[in-house]
Amino acid sequence: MATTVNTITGTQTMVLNMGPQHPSTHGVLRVVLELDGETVLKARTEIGYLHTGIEKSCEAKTYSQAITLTDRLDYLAPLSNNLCYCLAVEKLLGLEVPKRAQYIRVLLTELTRIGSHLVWLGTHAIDLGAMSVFLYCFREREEILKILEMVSGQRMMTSYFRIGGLALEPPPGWLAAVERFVGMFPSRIQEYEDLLTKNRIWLARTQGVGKLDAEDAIALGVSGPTLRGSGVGYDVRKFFPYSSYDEFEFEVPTRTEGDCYARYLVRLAELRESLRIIRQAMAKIPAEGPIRSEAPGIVPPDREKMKTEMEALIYHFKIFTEGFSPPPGEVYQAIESPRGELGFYVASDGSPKPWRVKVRAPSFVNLQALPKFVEGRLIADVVACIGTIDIVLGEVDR
Amino acid sequence: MSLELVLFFVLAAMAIGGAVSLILQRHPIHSALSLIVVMVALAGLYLLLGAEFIAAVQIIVYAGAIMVLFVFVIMLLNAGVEARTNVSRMARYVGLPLGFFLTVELAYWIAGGAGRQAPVSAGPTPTRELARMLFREFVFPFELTSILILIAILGAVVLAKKET
Amino acid sequence: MAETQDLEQNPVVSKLRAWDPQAVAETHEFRGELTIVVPREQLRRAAEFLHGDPESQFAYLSDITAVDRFPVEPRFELNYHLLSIPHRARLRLKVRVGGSDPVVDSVNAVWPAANWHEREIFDLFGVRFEGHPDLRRILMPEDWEGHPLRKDYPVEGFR
Amino acid sequence: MVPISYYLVLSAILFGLGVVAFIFKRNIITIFMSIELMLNAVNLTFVAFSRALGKLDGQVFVFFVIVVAAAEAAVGLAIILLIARNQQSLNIERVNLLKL
Amino acid sequence: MSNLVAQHPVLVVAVIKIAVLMFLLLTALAYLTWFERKVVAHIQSRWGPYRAGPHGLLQPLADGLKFLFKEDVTPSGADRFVYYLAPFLTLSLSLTAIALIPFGPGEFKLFGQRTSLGIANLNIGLLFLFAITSLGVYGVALAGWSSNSKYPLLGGLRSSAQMVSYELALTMSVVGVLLLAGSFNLREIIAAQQGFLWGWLPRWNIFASPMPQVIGFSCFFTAAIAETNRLPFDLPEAEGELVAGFHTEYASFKFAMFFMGEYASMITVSCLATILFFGGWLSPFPQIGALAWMRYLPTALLAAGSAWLVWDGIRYETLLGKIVLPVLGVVLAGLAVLIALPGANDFIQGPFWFLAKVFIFLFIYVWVRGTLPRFRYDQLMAVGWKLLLPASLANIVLTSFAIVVGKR
Repeated sequence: MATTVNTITGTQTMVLNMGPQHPSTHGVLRVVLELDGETVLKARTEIGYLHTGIEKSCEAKTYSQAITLTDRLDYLAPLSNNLCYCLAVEKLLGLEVPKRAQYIRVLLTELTRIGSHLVWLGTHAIDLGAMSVFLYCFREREEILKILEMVSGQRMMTSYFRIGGLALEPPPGWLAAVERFVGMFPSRIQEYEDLLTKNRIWLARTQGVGKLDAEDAIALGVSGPTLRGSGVGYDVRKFFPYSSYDEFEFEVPTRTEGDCYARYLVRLAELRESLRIIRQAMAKIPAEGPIRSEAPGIVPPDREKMKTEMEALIYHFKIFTEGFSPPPGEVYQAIESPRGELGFYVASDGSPKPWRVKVRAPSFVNLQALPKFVEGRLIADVVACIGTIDIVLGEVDR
Repeated sequence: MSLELVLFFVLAAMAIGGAVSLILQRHPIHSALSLIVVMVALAGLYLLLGAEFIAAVQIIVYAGAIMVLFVFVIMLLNAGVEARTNVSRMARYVGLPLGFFLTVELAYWIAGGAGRQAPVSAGPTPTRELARMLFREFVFPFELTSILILIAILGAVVLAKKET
Repeated sequence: MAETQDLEQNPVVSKLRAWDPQAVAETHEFRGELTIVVPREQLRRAAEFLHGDPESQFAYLSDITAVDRFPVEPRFELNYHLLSIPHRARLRLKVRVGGSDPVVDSVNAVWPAANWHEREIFDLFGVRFEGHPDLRRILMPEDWEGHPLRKDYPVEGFR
Repeated sequence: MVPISYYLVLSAILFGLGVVAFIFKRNIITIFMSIELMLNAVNLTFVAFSRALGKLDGQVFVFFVIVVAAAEAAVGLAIILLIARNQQSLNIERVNLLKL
Repeated sequence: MSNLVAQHPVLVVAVIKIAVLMFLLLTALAYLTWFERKVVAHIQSRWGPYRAGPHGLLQPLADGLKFLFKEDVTPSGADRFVYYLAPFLTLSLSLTAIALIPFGPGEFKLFGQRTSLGIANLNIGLLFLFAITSLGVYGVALAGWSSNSKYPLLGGLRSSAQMVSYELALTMSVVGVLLLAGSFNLREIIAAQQGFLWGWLPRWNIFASPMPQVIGFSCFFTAAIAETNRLPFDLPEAEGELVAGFHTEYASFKFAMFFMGEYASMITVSCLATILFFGGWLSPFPQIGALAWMRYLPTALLAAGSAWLVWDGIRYETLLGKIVLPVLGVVLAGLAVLIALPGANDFIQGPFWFLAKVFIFLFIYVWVRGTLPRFRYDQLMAVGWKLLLPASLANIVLTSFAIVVGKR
């Protein structure tokens, strides 16, 4: 067994490879821990085991084709990625999206946020040994996936948002399904809270663990609940509203403690805020209206038009064979994904394929804070800290 | 052969085998396991001798606590196989024969001398009697042992903390 | 696409100009996003200034992106996406680096968040960062040859 | 009935083996274990005599021996831990200086 | 040797009893896993095993077969002897411990030998139980060490520290009971709990005057959960941190042995809790006029169970279930009639109450597992040394004080 002698303290230390195959690293993350007994002296994060070259692939696809690639980034919140990429391209084009589509986008991304937070809560809890919470969370996530399937035909790789609007008119009855979920969910949040929030063991495992103060959090560039748990109220939805978020009323929950428990509370509060947004969106969505903006040559025409108008048919053919060409330029569009600031940098050279697509993945940046969380603490805390960052390796490695 | 005698020989064989294995094994964990075998065998012998309480204490304290501590330390230090260094010549040429001789002599004298003493009739000693002795006749030494243990705990804590 | 006249009024640009005229090579705005091009040598100083200056306070580094403009020279563009939380403002710093000697000063000391971003760019583009504490490949295997996101690297990889 | 002498012979053999182990083993922990073995051998004698004489004093003594052994193990193993930390070795031949 | 056996018919009886108990116990172990999976599943709003046989009743069999036929991998560099020894040690020790448990007051005749329910009846039964459980740590520690792998090693280290610490609290927490009963013999401990306070409250040690052993019981049960390595104290195997802890490198039947060992010690500990604090086989109801029908409670329960099985079986989806469940129901009905007969009825009272209480404890085990998160290692040690041990010591002091005062 490899043991090395720590030259500073003179004691024997042990190097432990946590991952890439480990139940609590949430994918193929590898953390190399240098241990003295059970205390972590040094942690080094190794990533890249899920590197799929999505950014490079985007450069070989047309703007519309690249949407399907974004699903695979943060596979727990595919609609957030869709939304961010579409917004970036729309910004590049200077395209305005109809309000109805915007509200539906907001509703669905907030549903996605709830679904993603549920996976986080479940896995975080099971990492710390609370098995039942995991299954409760997945029970509710199932309902969300059903709604997504209803709308897009896919449970996870939705690709539902398209440049200029939505892929399809949502089916009748989908709002009733959302309504059912919204009615049922608050009591379910209470159920999780009953099991965890005041549980003495849960408090002992999360309070004071993975401390990060506001200054370090900003310096390390962490975002999302990880940042807001440290008392910085940065939320892209409030700071740089997109997709009509400025028309919605919601709070940005923050906590100042900066530990795992604070982040847990922030995320739980976000579940409730998302519900609030969903309720408002349901009231706002008009029953009728276009779901795609009117932009010939960029947005595919309606099926009906395509069959009757020659011009529409030509545009349809052109869009799906060679794509469209935005003006040369570069944009950076950020949204608030469940994990934090998700950004898409898209540079165009005037051709139908993006010159460069860069994903500012929140998990990738947040993961940098891990050594800060765990050094000097016990192995069991490493698990809690990985859980509290809420990483998705698909997004970290891209 | 009576059942008791059969049991005695089985247990004695276990004990001696364990002790020999303690010497022959080169990895400390194996040595510790051998010693545990000896202790369990001895506990069985105590039972044969009617000392029920001592047998239970032998397993609980010796096998269940002291030896666990040994195993724990061996695992903690990640002790490897014992280095085969040259044994001091004194030990090899004088000590070994002497030790062997001593054993044989002891065994011989005991077998010859004390063997005449017949064992007292069977029946386990009641634990109650033992307790009475401990808390009446030996109450002072008994209380002293608690001080001894306290000191040992303090000593262990101080020694283990010395590093930091 | 650059409306240079207007941008002179922009407080950040004028502030940076006033601090050091050398620090701003050019500025543009596209779709409401402000870009300041900084000479390679000035990057580290400009970063420190923008980070520390109380009127800008760009303490949050969102992202660093590299773009390969191959075959145009200077080939690489590094885009630093900055965010000022108190002022709710974004800013893009751009640095152009030639293909023959792709080296930039690391901003790791200014924004620790830059650590992995710079490693990623080193890994995928081969741009080196002077003064980076731990410049290793991050996504690709240690013994990988080539830098996959360069334009002269085929999408299918070298076979 | 097992004659008392059988027990005493067994005890003597075990004690002898303990001595041999004490002399021949190089590992501090094993040496420590051989001491325990010798103590155990003595305990057997105590119990055997207690039985032979029909008195319980022998068992009380064993009780005390076990207590002492426990205390000894606690302190002894702490010392061994220290030695191992400072010397990076458990070989008795390298612990020839009277210092930890 | 054959004349040895003839001389000692006790041996023959013991061997037969051991065989029967072993058979019952192993079946119980198998169905305990089924029970746990079902209960946890229902806590988590799912169905649990459902495919293998009606209500998944054949699941244990399927699991057993799977364990037997899985490839058995030995890690390279493992210390083979110790690696093979560890699971055997764990299983055999936890099975041995059950030999000391008395299951009922009754006696029956076998080959002309009067013999009791339970295999051994020692004067110092409780001490011996502790002696055996104290050896249990070796299985875990050695498994961790011999695998030559880091996660098991950490698991093994954790477990040896944890089990030694909690054993102290475990032993100390029953001293109060010993003071009240004045004996190490498990039968005598139960016998000392006979009778009722104020005519209705059973004088079990948990309620007993002069000093109810509530503190003792809480300490005992907490420490017992830790001793058996179950959640929230399952740190030696904590799958979230150490993959599977000490048995990470074990597969196939060796893994199954650890598994069975864990469940067997759960049963032992539940039996002990029943005996020490909840009056063993004593009925909680006084045998007075109005409650005399309680004698037929086992019959009633069995009858109700059989009725439900038949009813459920008829509606069951699969043909196998339609056959098996009603047949099971009829068998249970037969049993219900059988134990209503006067002779059998007396005999069954003790085991019935004993097993019913044990069952409740096993349910609590599963319930706790479905509810609580896991402790961290240092917190676990803190609970053991700073809470349980002082509390159980305080319990001893209070109890002895109460006894002395009570005697005045």
